[in-house]
Amino acid sequence: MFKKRSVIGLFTDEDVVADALDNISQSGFNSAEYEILTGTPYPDGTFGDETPKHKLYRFPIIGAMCGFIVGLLLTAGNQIAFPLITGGKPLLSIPPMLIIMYEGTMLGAILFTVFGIIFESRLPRLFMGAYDTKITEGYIGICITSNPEKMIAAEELLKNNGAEEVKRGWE
Amino acid sequence: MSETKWGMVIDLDKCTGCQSCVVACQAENNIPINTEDIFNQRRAIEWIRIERYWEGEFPNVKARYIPVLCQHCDEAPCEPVCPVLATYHNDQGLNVQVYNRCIGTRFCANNCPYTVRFFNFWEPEWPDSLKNQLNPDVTVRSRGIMEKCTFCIQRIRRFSRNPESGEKVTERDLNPACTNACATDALVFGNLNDPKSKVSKVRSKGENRSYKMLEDLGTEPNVIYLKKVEKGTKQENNAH
Amino acid sequence: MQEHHHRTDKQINKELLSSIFATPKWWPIATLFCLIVYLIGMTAFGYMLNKGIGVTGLNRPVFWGFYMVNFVFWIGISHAGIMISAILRLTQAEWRRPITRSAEVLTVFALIAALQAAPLVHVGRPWRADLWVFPYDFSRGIWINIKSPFIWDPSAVMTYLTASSLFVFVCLIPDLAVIRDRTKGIVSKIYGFLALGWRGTPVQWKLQIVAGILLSALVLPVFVSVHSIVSWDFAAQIGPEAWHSTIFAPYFIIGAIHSGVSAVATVMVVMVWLFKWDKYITPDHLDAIGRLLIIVATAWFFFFFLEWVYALYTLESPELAMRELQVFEMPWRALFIVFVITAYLFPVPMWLFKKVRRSFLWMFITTISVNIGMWLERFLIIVPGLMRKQPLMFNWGSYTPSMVEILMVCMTFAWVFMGMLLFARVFPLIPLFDIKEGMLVRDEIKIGRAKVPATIRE
Amino acid sequence: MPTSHDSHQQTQFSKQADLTEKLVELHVSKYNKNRIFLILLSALSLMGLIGLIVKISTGFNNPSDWGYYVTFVAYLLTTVQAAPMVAIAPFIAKGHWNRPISKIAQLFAPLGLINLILFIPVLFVLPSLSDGRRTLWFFESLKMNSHMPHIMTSISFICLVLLGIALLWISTVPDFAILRENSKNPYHKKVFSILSNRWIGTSKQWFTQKHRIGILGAFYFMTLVIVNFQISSDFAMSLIPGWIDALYPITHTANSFQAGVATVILAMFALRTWGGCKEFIGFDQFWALGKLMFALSLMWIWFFFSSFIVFWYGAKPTEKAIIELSMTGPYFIAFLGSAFLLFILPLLTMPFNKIRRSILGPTVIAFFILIGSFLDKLRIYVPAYQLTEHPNKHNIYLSDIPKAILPDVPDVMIIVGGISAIILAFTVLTKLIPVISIWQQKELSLYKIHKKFHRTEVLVLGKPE
Repeated sequence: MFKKRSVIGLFTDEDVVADALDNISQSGFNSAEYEILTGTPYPDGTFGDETPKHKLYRFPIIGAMCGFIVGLLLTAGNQIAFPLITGGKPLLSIPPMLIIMYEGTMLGAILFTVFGIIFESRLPRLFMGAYDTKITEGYIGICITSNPEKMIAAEELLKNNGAEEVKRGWE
Repeated sequence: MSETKWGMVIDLDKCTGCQSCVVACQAENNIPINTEDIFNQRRAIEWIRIERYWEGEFPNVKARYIPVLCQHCDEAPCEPVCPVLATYHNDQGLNVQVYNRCIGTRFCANNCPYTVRFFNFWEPEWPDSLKNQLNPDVTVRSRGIMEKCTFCIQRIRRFSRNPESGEKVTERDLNPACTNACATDALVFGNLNDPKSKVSKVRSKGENRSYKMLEDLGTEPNVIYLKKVEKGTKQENNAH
Repeated sequence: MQEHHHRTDKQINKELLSSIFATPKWWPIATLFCLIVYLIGMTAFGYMLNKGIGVTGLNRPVFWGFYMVNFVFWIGISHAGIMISAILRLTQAEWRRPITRSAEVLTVFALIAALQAAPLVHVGRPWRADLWVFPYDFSRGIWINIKSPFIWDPSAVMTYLTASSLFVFVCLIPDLAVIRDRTKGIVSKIYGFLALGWRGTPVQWKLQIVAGILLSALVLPVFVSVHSIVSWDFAAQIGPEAWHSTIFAPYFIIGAIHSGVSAVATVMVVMVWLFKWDKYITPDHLDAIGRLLIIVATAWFFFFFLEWVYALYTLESPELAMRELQVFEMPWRALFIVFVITAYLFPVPMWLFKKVRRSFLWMFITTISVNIGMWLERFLIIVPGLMRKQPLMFNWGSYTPSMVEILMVCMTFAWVFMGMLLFARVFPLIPLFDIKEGMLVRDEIKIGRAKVPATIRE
Repeated sequence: MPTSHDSHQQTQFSKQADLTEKLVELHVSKYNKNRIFLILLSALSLMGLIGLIVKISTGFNNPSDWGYYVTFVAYLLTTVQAAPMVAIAPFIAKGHWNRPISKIAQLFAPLGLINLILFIPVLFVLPSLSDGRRTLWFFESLKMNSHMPHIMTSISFICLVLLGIALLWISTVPDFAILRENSKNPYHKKVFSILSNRWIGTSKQWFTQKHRIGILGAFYFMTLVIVNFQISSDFAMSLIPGWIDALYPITHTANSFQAGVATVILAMFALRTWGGCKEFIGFDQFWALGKLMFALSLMWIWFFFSSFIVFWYGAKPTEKAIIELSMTGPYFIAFLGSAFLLFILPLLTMPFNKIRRSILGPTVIAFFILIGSFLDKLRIYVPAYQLTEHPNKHNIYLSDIPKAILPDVPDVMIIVGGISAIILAFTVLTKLIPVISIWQQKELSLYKIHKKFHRTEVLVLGKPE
């Protein structure tokens, strides 16, 4: 991965960014090589980019299943492992098990969801690559990550498309 | 269904409210001394207590005595609420309390409709002169745990151990301290499942006067009360 | 109608991070004060640990007192946080934006306060109590009793605590990136580490938005279950006749929402007063939350009424005795009157006036009064219920709290204030990216001369 | 951005005009293909009427014969009369998605009349309070009239029906005005002008209109809660000795909202498929209502479990008896069915967007929920009326659990006939009143705009104060 270099251009106007993206994709950069960085969540496709895909919804379901099974084993095993009659209730009473299994299910679902969010958004990211602190100030950045030899072209491309500032970074 | 099911029959017609059972219990079970200020804090510990109720208007007021101890319910409300299983039901129909496990949530005490469970709010202390009279068979409970009537389980254990050492074991060795101390034989203890036992006999004899405390809660107590006989009621003749 | 302050991202960063980069003068003093109160409470706890539960006012039959009341109260407060943010996220209400974070943070600290209030301190042998949740004495093959509501409690509260803290963290990541970009050196490294290298790519934002909604949907059922289980600590018992009512679970929930939403409103007002964020938390927000409160409070009052009616419906002597105690015997009667007035009769008619709903001072007063009332409500459910347990009048008791208990109640309050202050010192209490998004999607529709405020939806 | 607004301004008038035209056209268009359907429905309703007569002729002495009948009345209360809530709740919450279907929901309100007629025999079935049962009216202690439940419930029931009719009428007045203008037939013109109550659409009229609907809706909601409360406590709970469940009225109400939503979903589906409202009733409505229905079924299980765990844990003799009577005992099948259809089935299906965001998914679930909620009523009401002739009804114990009974022929006739009568009446109403509220649609077209945002198309929703 250290083979790659990356360059970032900062923009202020959304439509300029959209046009720039078109030009970049026309001049031989595939969609994996450039990405938009914003300080604000924009509606999908504001810049004419395709809506990002994610598989987040399967995480809570898997987590719920795991949590449910763990809860079941804990509660049932617990009652069987230490069989003491209390209050004339059946040795293996279902209703209390349901409650704890429910909590287990929800806990599993939530833990997996959070894991899924972090995993799906490719975090934690060790190397920031090309980045500028102005992005959290409202600037919109286009970051091109590609082979070193294409860097010059990328820089030119960004400059010509109205980038106010172009910076290089490592990847 | 095990063959032994310990229980007690309390004949209110015979109870005089003399409190000797209370004293005997305190002595037998190493119950800390209930000093005056402990009483005022409403934290007195008496595994068996005599509740006194007044009935009727002056001049014909009647004093009613009723000895209340742990009812050793078959469906004890105190048992399932304990998070650490410090209290459970053993195979002899006893509701037992395990001091080591108890962490003192006082949940069981709240859920006991008879309020016969007691919490050690303070570390129990005895004056040096009394240190040597503590019963060696009974644990001295530390602070922060629940305790309650055990039907003097130490005696039951000794009885069931039934030593070959030749020492003769009688009913008196089995009976809890309160039963032995009762002057009028109002308390009768024994195995409810054994029809020949004294307790079963007394129970069947007083069948028409027998009731269980707070029966509609369905806790199935193992302590059976026999109603007091009013003068001039037809119960009178089969009371004695 | 609504006045909109349009702010650029730069301004938003500057103003909302003021609590971090330009800490107000009063901050150290306030925090120190809370810390002192907290330490006093901790000392009281140490004293109790040393001497035993005897130092409290508890007795037979009132085995649960202030600690349990306080526990239920804080669990209740902890509910609104998530409730507000989750419900409003799911219904896509625009006015949620500035208040979600503070509500969630309030949840987390209130939950920890609840843990300090009862389960770990009020038991007889706290040094063993922490073994509840884990298999207890497993080396000897002795396990916990899952039939006990005191086992359901930890499982639920721990789930809720984990869930809400993760919720707060996930929604914090983009703002952490903002702080990372505003700081230098080691501090920046720390924030950068927490921000997990956030860059703001479309995927990341997409997931951030989805996460908000998905986690809300997942946390809501947990939040319902937690307080239901807390209510079953009481309702499952048959000892205290007055507690054994099926309505307790929803009654506690709606009460929790009532007190919690009020607490959130209080926090909003305080944030505006302390940090001067009046451009972000406007009277409109108070107005909206005030309307919500009218509905919640009335629903709660309906449940309160139901609980009473069915208590009388049973016609069972302990029930009637307990109600009689609440209404006719001093000092309970006085407390009861104060409770009804502060929890409903005073605030709700006030909220009916737009002037009150839009005034910071009045919202502060009314919401504080609601929480006084709700604390008393829990007290009046728990203690009289134990005082009149069963028909055996011989065992009827009474209860007066001791100094230790009072100090430890104050401790929990101090803890929550301190927690909020510390959080505000290191993290933004108003979600920056949410505000920015709000600025972005705000729009208006011209119909003739009228300008209808509108929002952009995808 | 301004350009888009201007264009929107220009198109506004024409847009509104042809929207009106389209909707009126949709209303007056006579679709006769369902004539056979109508005849069938009326035949079935007639059968139901016969069944009712037979039932009454058997007399009221034996309440256990009437168990299923009361169940059906309670069922209609929780489905047909709860349906208008779908129109009311989002209106108060200023929701936009419900505008196309609010009229469909409100159309169910006057159908309460049928239920009101069916309710009359129940008054004769319910025994008076003089049998000394527990009651909310505290008969003994307050020296109340021993027919308090009968009187009060009838009053609130009538109020509910009247409020429903008023709600429907008030919210339709502007549409009547439109029909008044558009109808050729002078006779119709006259009727509509009476119904439209001199509506000319002054801004004052619109203002009062909004507030009237809001207030009527709020009152309808309150009355519905009260009626549910009275029916569930006086006509079921108090008849079962020792059943003290403060939560049951709430459960009853929650279930009624759930069933009401289900009813509306079915009606929507019918109108979308056969009523020609395809372009107005779309995914959004089904999606939103599906979510609502799912939330309500979660609520139902929560209420149910809160009651159950308290009874199971307390385990008093009476509580054990209640659990056996209404769940594990004679009506176990009904309980199992209701639990499965009301909770487990939605839980397994609704979380998935594919199912929730479709037309068929919510419809099928709604159908099953309607069956489930009937079973849920059955397992409570039928045993309650078996117990009124219980040997020891006066003491709090429930010594022996009665055997399960099945509906007899008149019961089946009444249930089938009643349902078909409801459908028939609804179909007739759709002929008289526009199913898609015209003025609501027009207002919606003001506040819901599609607009270009840089490179993408976004939806702009206006939130008027």
